[in-house]
Amino acid sequence: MSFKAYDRGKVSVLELSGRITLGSGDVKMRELIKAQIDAGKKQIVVDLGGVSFIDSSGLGELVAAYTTARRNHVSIKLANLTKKIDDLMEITRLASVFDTYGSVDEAVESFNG
Amino acid sequence: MSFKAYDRGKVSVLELSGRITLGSGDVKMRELIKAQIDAGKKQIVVDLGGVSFIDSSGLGELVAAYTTARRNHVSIKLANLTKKIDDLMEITRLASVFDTYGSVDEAVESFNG
Amino acid sequence: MDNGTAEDLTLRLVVQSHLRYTDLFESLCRAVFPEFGIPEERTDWLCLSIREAVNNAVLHGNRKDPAKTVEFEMERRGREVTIRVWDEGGGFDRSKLSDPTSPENLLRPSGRGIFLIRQFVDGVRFLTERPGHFGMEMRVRLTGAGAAPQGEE
Amino acid sequence: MDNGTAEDLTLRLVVQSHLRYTDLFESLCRAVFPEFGIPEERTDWLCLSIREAVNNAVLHGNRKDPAKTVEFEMERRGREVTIRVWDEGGGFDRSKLSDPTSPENLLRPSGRGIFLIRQFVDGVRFLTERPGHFGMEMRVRLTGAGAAPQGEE
Ligand SMILES: Nc1ncnc2c1ncn2[C@@H]1O[C@H](COP(=O)(O)OP(=O)(O)O)[C@@H](O)[C@H]1O
Ligand SMILES: Nc1ncnc2c1ncn2[C@@H]1O[C@H](COP(=O)(O)OP(=O)(O)O)[C@@H](O)[C@H]1O
Repeated sequence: MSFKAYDRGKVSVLELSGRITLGSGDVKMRELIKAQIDAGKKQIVVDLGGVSFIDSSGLGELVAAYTTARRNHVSIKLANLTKKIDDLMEITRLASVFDTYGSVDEAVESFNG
Repeated sequence: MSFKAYDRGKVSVLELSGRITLGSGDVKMRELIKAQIDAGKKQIVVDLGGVSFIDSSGLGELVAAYTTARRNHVSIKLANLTKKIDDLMEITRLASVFDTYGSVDEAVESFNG
Repeated sequence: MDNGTAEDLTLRLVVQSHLRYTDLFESLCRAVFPEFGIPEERTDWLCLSIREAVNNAVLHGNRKDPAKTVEFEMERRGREVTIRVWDEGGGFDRSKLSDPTSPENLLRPSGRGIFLIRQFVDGVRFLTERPGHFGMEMRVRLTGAGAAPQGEE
Repeated sequence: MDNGTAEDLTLRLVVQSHLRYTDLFESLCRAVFPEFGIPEERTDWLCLSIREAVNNAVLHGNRKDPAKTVEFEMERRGREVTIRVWDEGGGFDRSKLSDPTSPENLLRPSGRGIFLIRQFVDGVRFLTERPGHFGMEMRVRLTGAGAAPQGEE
């Protein structure tokens, strides 16, 4: 997994790519999100457009990041889910937990609106 | 294995590509060469530039084509051997049987010269 | 030849208990799935299922003890592919498996592996009859065009 | 992947006797060779060797009888990879193997398979101790990157 982090106004965007699987990307993703929270960010968009594969650990770390964020009054939104990852979110009903958007722009705007 | 056959003056060129292995390309190659011989061609260049892989059956069919050709007073030359196929010709000492050329042009010229 | 014939095929891979081999299982499956008749549209999901099963074998079954092994078997018999992942642990109580989609579990960071596997294969069984081993069996029914291997002789 | 750690690995594939599976053996090998520590520059040559061994097992060993099987085993133990191809035939008399590079054989269309295998692996043995089976064993020594011997004995 590789990543790029940048700000869009007050919103932090974390752009992830590659595979997010047990032992390779899952913990790193959680740490990246945690670092944003620790830095005082309150609005985070995780751009999953470049993520080609995610397993149950990757989903689990996403959930863990979500609950950590919520405890810290930080809001996380997901953007750019591929068809496969979108299917996984539906199957696991995590679609009901996360706000997801078709693009980073839409996710960022949802915070501003 | 796929092929293209064309004439360069009196010389028939058989351009082979893909893999020439047992059951897939080896017999076809021999038949293609045989068809040229049956058509009365006396000078044949086999262009191996696009051949990525050849096994002992492929080499064997090349030898069989060579002996058939010789019996029919037809001359076969090879052109464009990749490094790997050139290595195989050396290892099996078939390099001493076949005239090989770096390009189709050189092979064709060798007939004309 | 025999393009419609569902021939027997058996594949087995044994590795020591390390998560680093999970990628190997996936590459292996991607390489051989076409010959086993697995249709392309199921490949990613079955790879995910196999990763989950192998990770469970390494983590829960063998508790990462590298002296223990993970065995992977894939068999094609007729129109069915059976995949088994064996570890050297004591198995677990199936009745304790909880539904990760129920509201009280939705925010738990784990417990989605076997649930996902069940979504993507046509049958799951846990195998306890082999002494010293625990196995998870996943069955895949081959239907339609994917059932016929492609190739020529 | 850390190929410096010489972990045990065992891979086995059993198929019925058809030449159509030769490609499967090659794909399988290409998928797993990196994890077995096989250096890239040896991959094509070892794939060729394995194709030759498998073709011999199907053609000469099992005489294409699809009721018989070809078994492929690849093991890594320490710094050595051992590949075995088993068929259900009676084997053959090694003393009858002739040198395909000698002038009297140079124009023979066959007889180059085992010769080529010997060029590309670090050791060949024929296995006759298993009842009902004949095996060809190919040993590959894993050496430092770039130090792999090639094309000579
Ligand atoms: N091979 C196994 N050996 C022992 N226990 C297992 C095995 N596979 C699964 N389990 C048990 O089943 C539980 C649920 O597994 P799973 O659905 O994959 O989720 P997770 O691995 O995230 O906990 C595990 O936490 C473990 O207790
Ligand atoms: N697995 C096998 N079982 C029986 N005989 C074999 C086997 N492998 C090779 N042979 C014998 O050894 C001979 C030489 O094999 P090889 O060098 O591969 O050349 P080719 O297959 O072209 O004849 C074969 O013709 C066959 O008689």
